[in-house]
Amino acid sequence: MKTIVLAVVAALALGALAAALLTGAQRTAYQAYATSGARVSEPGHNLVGPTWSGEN
Amino acid sequence: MARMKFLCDADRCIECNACVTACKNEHEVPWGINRRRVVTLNDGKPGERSISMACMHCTDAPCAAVCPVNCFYTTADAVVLHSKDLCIGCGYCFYACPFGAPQYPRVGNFGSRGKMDKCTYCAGGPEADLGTAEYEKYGSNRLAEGKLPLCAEMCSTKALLAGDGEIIAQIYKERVVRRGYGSGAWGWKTAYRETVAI
Amino acid sequence: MEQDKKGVDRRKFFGALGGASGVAVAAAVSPLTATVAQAYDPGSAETKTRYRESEHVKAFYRTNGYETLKK
Amino acid sequence: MFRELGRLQGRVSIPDAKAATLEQPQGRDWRQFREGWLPWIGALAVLGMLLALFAFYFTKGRIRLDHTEESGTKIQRFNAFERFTHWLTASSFIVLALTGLNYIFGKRLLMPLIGPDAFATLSQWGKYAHNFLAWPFMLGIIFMIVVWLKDNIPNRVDVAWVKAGGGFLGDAHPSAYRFNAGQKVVFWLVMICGIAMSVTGIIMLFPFSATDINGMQITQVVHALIGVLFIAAILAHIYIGSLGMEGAYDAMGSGEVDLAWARRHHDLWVQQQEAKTASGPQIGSRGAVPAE
Repeated sequence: MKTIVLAVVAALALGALAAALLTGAQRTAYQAYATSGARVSEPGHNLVGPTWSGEN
Repeated sequence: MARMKFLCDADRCIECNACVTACKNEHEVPWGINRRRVVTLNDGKPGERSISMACMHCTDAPCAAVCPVNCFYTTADAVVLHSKDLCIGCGYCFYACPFGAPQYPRVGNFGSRGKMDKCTYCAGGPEADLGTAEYEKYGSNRLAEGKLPLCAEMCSTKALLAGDGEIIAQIYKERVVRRGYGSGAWGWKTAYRETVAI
Repeated sequence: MEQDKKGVDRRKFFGALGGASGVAVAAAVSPLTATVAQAYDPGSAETKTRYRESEHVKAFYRTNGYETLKK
Repeated sequence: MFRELGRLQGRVSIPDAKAATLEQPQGRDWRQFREGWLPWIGALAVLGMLLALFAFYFTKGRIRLDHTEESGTKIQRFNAFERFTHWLTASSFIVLALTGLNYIFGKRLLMPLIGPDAFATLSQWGKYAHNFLAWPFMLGIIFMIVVWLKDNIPNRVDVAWVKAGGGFLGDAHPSAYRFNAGQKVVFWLVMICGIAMSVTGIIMLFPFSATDINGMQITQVVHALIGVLFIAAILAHIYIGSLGMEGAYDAMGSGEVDLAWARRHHDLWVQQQEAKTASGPQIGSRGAVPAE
């Protein structure tokens, strides 16, 4: 039983780690689709709502 | 009842990308998200054609069918809209869409790519018409103002037509008859399953 | 003895599970047939027609079909 | 015109390669798969397996433990790391299976019950769980290769085991080493399906980095089809490991099994272990306990 709990905890921890790493490595569309000629700063919060945190 | 459609007269489109720019400006679309784009076929070769493409607002829309949370709905104008509150950003609509219309604010991993954004036919979203909440999520609602999508309204060569499908098809047919040629209404068979007699 | 008792409990549990899966079959089969695009209904206020043939829109049709449109 | 035949690829002035596809009618084929075929295949596989197990349980019942003089003596079958590997993979698999099925059946079964808003929130979290718990699952698959591959190479004993019907048909108990042919089938099934799911999953986790739109569609089809078959197969594995066979759960629960059970199901393995330890520490660590 101890092993099962340990495995579930480990699965959750690894999932959280994957979430942190993948979300950290995430690129936004304005970074991905800008050329060197474009000066893209903060693209604004429009179309995702002012409360959009940059997540989800 | 009027059925909204887009029609790009490829014999007139000069790839000026003004429709793209107008769309971006009208709805304050962030960089990297292209609700409308101009694709050039046979670039630099004989028979080159440029087509301005966005969401075609299909009859029996594939995006709406495959959505795992059913976030799409069709208005009485046959405009296909979606709710960003329900969207989970799974990307299935992009797989199903024949025209590549859905866009995502983040591109790297599937897990956190954000809410899908696409052409609204300048008709906003499920929030109250012409409100701030609607504008912030979906852009302006020109249809509610008694106007048509800006991309079509400001097209300098009158290549991009929008509005009642029957009227714009009529305009296009008469153009083709008059000038004696036409490369067809791009995407109409895929989007509307109708035979355009040209 | 104790194991026999357990077996009966489990059998009941499994029977219930079987019944539940039968219900699931019935529930699953009916929506499976619908393949036409369907979606949620945000309410009549949101799906109402917004397009009107205003002067603005008429001007658009006129200028786009000015050579040809007989209207 | 040629536009109905296939995909139209052009050139765009924006640095987004997938925007250069003007039209891809294959999207409609993919839709036909996802909305037409997949729900049926998934429902048939999962419900068919449940019904088969249900029928098996009522015709054959549980496979019982023989009570012999050795009942009550324990032998270690899986060590702590093996059990950890199993449960790491199993717990993430269960979440992956449920959230995966949610993509297919959620809007058909769950959404009418809880409403679109609650369902969207649930699916959003389900999506996160599916994406991020895929990583512990993949790690578990790698661990499984390390710890169990050597015991799962098919050999001649397996042929005899299959010929005897694995003990399911009739009362015979054919010989087996550490894993019998049925367990080897489960192992290789998990390996093949798990690796296929991992590869297609990684391709989909990083959309369009490896392939284009039609490649993404094919990847999704493969992922979904193997997924539902995998789920159906694992249902059988869960059944036989818990309800279907008395004593089987102990192997993964506590890691120790009854010596009588082990002798009956894995006689050659017990012989190996006895030879290895010469009735040493592995067997009878708790001493003989009278049979119940």
